[in-house]
Amino acid sequence: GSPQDTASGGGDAAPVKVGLVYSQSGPLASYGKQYIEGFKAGLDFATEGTGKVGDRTIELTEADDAGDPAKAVSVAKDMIGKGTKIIAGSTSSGVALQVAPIAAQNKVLFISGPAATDAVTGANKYTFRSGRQSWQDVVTARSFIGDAADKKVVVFAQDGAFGDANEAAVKAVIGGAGANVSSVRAPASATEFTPFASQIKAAKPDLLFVAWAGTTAGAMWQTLDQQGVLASTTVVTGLDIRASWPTFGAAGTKISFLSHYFDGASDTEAAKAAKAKVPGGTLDLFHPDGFAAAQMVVRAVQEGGDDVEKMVQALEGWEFEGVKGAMKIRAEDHALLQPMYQAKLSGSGTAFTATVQKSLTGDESAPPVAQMKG
Amino acid sequence: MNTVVLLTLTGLGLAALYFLVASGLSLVFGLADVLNFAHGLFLGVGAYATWWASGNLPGAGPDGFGFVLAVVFGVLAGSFVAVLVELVLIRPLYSRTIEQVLVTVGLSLAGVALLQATWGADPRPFPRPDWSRDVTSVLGAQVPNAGLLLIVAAVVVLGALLAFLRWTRYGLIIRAGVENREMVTALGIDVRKAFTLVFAIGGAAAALAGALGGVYFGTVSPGQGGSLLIFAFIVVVIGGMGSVVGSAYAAVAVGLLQQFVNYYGTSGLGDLCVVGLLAVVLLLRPQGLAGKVAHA
Amino acid sequence: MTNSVVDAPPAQVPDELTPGRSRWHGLRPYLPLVALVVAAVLPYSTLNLPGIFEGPLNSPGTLQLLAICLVFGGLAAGYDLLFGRTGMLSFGHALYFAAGVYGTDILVTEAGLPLWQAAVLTVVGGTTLAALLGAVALRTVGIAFAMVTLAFAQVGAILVARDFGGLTGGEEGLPLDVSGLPPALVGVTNTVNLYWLALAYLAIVVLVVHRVSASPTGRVLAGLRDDERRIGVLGLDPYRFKLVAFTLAGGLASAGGVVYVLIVGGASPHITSSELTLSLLVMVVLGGPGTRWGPVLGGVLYMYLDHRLTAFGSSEAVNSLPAFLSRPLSQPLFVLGTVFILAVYFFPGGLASLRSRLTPVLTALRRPR
Amino acid sequence: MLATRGLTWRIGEVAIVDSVYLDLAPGEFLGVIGPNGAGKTSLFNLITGLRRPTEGTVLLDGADITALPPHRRARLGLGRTFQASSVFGSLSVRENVRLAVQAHRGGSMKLWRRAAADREVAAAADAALDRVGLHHRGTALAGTLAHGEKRKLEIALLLAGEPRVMLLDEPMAGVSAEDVPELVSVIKSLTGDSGRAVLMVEHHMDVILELADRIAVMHHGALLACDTPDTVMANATVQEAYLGEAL
Amino acid sequence: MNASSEPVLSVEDLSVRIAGLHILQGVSFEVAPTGVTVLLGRNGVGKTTTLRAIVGLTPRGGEVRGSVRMGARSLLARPTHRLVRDGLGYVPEDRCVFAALTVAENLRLAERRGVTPAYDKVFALFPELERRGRQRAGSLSGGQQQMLAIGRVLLNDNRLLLVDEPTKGLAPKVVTEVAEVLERVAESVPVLLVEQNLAVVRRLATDAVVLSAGQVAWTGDARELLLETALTKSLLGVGSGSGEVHA
Ligand SMILES: Nc1ncnc2c1ncn2[C@@H]1O[C@H](COP(=O)(O)OP(=O)(O)OP(=O)(O)O)[C@@H](O)[C@H]1O
Ligand SMILES: Nc1ncnc2c1ncn2[C@@H]1O[C@H](COP(=O)(O)OP(=O)(O)OP(=O)(O)O)[C@@H](O)[C@H]1O
Ligand SMILES: [Mg+2]
Ligand SMILES: [Mg+2]
Repeated sequence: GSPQDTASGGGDAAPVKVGLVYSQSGPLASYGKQYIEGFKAGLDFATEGTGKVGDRTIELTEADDAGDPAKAVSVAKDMIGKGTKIIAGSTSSGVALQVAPIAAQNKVLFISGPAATDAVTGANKYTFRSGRQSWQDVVTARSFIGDAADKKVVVFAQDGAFGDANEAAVKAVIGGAGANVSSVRAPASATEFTPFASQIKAAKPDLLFVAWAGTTAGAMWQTLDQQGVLASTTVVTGLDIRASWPTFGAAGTKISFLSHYFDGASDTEAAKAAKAKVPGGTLDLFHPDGFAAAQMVVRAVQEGGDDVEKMVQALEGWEFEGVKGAMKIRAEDHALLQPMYQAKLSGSGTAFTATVQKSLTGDESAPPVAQMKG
Repeated sequence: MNTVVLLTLTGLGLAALYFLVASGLSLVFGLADVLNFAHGLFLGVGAYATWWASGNLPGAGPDGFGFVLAVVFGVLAGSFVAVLVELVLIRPLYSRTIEQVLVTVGLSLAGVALLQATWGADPRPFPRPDWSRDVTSVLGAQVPNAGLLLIVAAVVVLGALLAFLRWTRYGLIIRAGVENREMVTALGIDVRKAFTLVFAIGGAAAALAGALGGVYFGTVSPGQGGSLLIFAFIVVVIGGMGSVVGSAYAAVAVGLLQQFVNYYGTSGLGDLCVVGLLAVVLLLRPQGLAGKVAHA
Repeated sequence: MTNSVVDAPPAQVPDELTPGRSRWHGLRPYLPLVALVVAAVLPYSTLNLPGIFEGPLNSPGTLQLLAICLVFGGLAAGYDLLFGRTGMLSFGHALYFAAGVYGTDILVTEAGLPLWQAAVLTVVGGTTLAALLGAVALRTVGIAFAMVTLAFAQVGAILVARDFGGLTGGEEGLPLDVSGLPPALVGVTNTVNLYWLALAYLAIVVLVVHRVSASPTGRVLAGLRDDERRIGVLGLDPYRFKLVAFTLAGGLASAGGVVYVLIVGGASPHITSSELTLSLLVMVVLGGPGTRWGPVLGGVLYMYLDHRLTAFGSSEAVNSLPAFLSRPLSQPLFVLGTVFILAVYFFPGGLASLRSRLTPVLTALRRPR
Repeated sequence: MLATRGLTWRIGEVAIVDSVYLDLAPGEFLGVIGPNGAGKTSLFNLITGLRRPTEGTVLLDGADITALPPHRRARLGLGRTFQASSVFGSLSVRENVRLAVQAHRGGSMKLWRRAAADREVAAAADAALDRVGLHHRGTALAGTLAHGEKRKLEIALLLAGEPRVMLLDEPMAGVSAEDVPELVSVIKSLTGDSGRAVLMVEHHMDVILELADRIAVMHHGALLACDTPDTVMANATVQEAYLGEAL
Repeated sequence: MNASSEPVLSVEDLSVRIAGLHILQGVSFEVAPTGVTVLLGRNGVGKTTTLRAIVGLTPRGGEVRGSVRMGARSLLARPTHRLVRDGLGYVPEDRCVFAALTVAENLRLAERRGVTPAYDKVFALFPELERRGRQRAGSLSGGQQQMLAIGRVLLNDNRLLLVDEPTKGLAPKVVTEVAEVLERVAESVPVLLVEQNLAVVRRLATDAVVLSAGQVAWTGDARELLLETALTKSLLGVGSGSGEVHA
């Protein structure tokens, strides 16, 4: 006999299996939580509360990857082995990058979640994304300096792929527009930022683009503020989840934020629905990703049934109204074009509010078309 | 010029943080021979207890006396957990090095996960006095007050530890015990009590590092202790196990090296240099800079 | 008087060097073979073990999990060559494993080499690295040795995190480019081949470790564990033998890395962390250092727990508990850490000692008849 | 054959071994006595290379071996036993001796051959075990041996290396009175043949007197005397050193 | 011999194994409630091991069997610091003063809560210690260190003192001083003394226990033993010269 059998999808009325692999524990657990809340709200919205597409129930299987790609790959293989044709999730970029090839090898649909790495875009035919990517952040950042020609731009980023990607994007986007881009890099494990703040200050940039994620962000901002960097130049960075706002401290009001999303950034039908559905009633950074993922899943099932190729076709070029507004899945590389925002923080202590300064449409913030790899 | 001053002072701030973590680690290793991988947990407990106290403990708060009270509470909590760990987990395993390593590794995993289960993985803003966010101008350099606070605290702790070792009876017992544990018992002294005490002190110093580290970073998160621990270990080994003064020297060396190399060299080189320093010191002097003597 | 010397692990008698005396004496040499055959035909079974595995034994998810467990069983057995059989406490063994993982990944993905070339180059490279670093680290002993190895491993971790030239992918890791791989190793339906690969790796490591332990050199290693001074006085250079053990263990670990990267389909910086290296120690001690099957069992069990606890944490059983219980229990690391601590107190000799500890119980149970 | 020239080992200010000059002729049996802590074991450690002297040299057959590591010295024919039995506790008695034989035969690193298959090594090991009368204990774990048996095993380990110079550190320590004669005869049988030289530390005076051609007396690290047993025993300083100072 | 009264300490069938060596093989003796009982025997016979076993300081891995009782109380298996607090004073063989600590600190370490330390008594015996209070103990001469080691123990009341070779390595003048001190100490507290210096033994000892090959070879009145040259010679291994011991 065969050493291994793969269960196949059942008949018409059989439930549709959807596997959700994301961080329930580990360092990104709170991103994961927003993602799943958003997903459930989105599913509710897209199925009009029935949880069914036609007469087929969407059967969710959730699994925790604890941020470890090895674990994510294991559960993804397990799900695929059990006949799951749609996998969504991936809170961290590492997980997204390693699950994407699995999807391609096994011809199942993979809808990556909050993972921001550009490398997921165009990873392969079966991989889509429901969130934004680093490039869109950087394009939004460019909108802060108007005419970039002969401006001096410094990127401050942590070592590693996240920093590399941001640096490369800034060089291409803002440098491409005529600015003079240089970079200051620091180890992600750094606890003392004075040397880097001094280097930045010495460079006297017109615009400082900061790409920093992790638990040391608070210390980093404080140091930049104390060394007078925030006062001397325009500083742009991504606005993280709401819980992190107080960690900016006094620096918060001096930074120009580019934002993927925050509560109140949009007022679409989807946003209202999501707000009504998520626990606590306040939307946050990654709720739209989960919401969009659910919308894409429902679309894929509606149009494709059990046929993954059809699902892919149905999604490519699809335009829909998400939490953030008009979204479009670019057919060439599966980038998700979506509105992006400029924001300001105001307030102090633990009570901060964010307000939109400007929004960019999906086309305005579109990343360049990536070569589809597989 | 003012870059050098700035780097020196902030490097010393970093050194102060390392020293606070390392001193307890070093004493515990010197006297009780315990390689304590759970030391980072004490730091986490101190930080979270301080954070908790300033929001919930009557009288405590982010400012003035309330802040002092919160820190005191944090330090006591760290110390209490350390004592508990010593009494319940370590004591039955004295002189079984490998088992101790396992237990403390297990404890560090479980403890950090527990903090995370209780307060979440995300960094939380740390309550702190406003002046700690400001800078002081020293010779033209804008030196963060939190760093200065760390330096002051480390100097106070160093002084207090030395005074404790030098002038108090238990300090005497610890110094004697590092030299010859057996003879201390032969004088009718229960040396295990000194072990417990050393854990209490180590826990308190680590908790203080946690609380002041919280001020310095502005946030508190469950993994904070772990990432400092590896450098603290390096400091302990370079300084010589059991030597408080050795730890102080080593902490300064490591802090300054990291800071200057990070500025003048490329990023990440500072960490590599520190590890290189460790390897060189160990190959040349396996017992560390100061050997194994509790200096007074 | 308070010598900071590392204890040799609890002296376990290496099976290879002592004559067996049990009833099964005649059968014993064949038991490993039987175990191997059973493990090899396992994927043909559709047995369902609810609660233990998500699906039947032959489902891809289960085989994937088992494959990872087997690799770590082999890794632990290789580490035991250092710790349990030679008495060297290295805190940096994960480095050679990581070298295997990243080496293969980079050579295949970035340099585009065929798998077999990449694998050979990686194992040779990992072994050389172990030989070089071992030659330096072995100039120290005891805790100092542990710390130097830890420091080297830390350098590895920093280099991976820094992502020089975009080679390692930093914190995002580096997915393996499968386009050049043999098709039999790609795709969920081929998970069974990865399982067999992992099994083969484990079998090879166990074979190597046992052959080496039973060889003249193994005799010297066992002697080193008991009394290094004595070995020197007998006319053998302890340094040379320790270096051979260190290099061999490093080579086995990097081979494990090659297999692991194929199974997981990529490299991620988790595997360079000092936690992994400490976990190796835990696996070996959990299983029983210096015993034939202890480290393998320890490695398999550890990895099984590590992977399954995430499912346990989010299971209904845990979620229905009151919050003060369910919150910590849903943290896999909390459970894992607690298991270590309990294991130290309740299985002082590791799993391998369970048999001898159970014997009195079993005889007591049998007696009433 | 073996000689030390001004051998000194200091820790800080204290000289543990203090300028020792010794000469050992082929076939000679030299007893070393002295109070606990006199530095006897330390002297052995310096001669066998486990410690590096602060000053002085060790000569074997006239060649300076001071800089050689222990295993090189052992290959030149220097063998020793340890004061606290140092056998390989987790190996069987037979494996212990085979290891010693194997060490003596040297050869390259053999990783894949089965150790047990080497018949020559096995035969030589059995011969050594026979010689000390431990043959019947071959399969026992060395760690479980009685102290007297361990002492014999130590000697078997030594024998297996066919040393030309043997250093015995308190071979009778911990051996009960009844077993002493047997062990003495074993040691005697080793030295009868072959022009092998022996240096033996021992606290049992009767044993020393029975075996030794000459006796060296150590005190506070220094060699007080080194002469024939009769002369040494009559020496007043030695009496003092050994029994304590007179007032 | 104070046969009428109860012994302050009785040792029965004490066996000690260390690192596989069977060092004590069933030692039994008693310590009289007054005077000085000396424990004699050749070097390395196990005297120190006996004392350490009594105070519970057998090294790790060592194994102790038998019984040791002080009055009705069994001492084995009780932690050392408890025994010491119950009045068992121990002065170890190599003095073991804490070299990095000052003399005053060494003394302070021996103080106990709730007990007034008898500094005047100690300083009366050893005025030197008062004068050198701030000197580091490591820099004291051997004799001064010995004074410190004894003085440290005398700060508290003791029911029995165990003193191991207090005159070892000391100059003759200092030996006399130490002997005098011990003589005065013994007036108030019984002492179990290990001593190799027969002159000191002669001066102090009331009872004697002789060890040989890990067992008790002789017990009885000390004077009786010392008068019998032949007996001393056979028991202690080396003849005590012509029987002339200067006192
Ligand atoms: N590594 C060391 N560090 C410090 N002191 C040492 C060391 N090795 C030996 N000593 C000291 O050197 C002295 C001599 O020790 P050694 O073991 O050579 O004596 P010995 O004559 O063999 O005594 P015994 O008869 O008890 O075996 C002792 O005082 C001992 O404490
Ligand atoms: N820790 C140990 N390891 C190995 N052997 C030991 C140890 N302690 C003592 N011995 C041995 O036990 C024997 C008895 O030693 P002990 O020190 O009790 O003798 P002693 O009678 O006090 O001798 P001395 O009069 O020379 O001080 C000696 O042969 C000694 O070498
Ligand atoms: Mg000796
Ligand atoms: Mg003695």
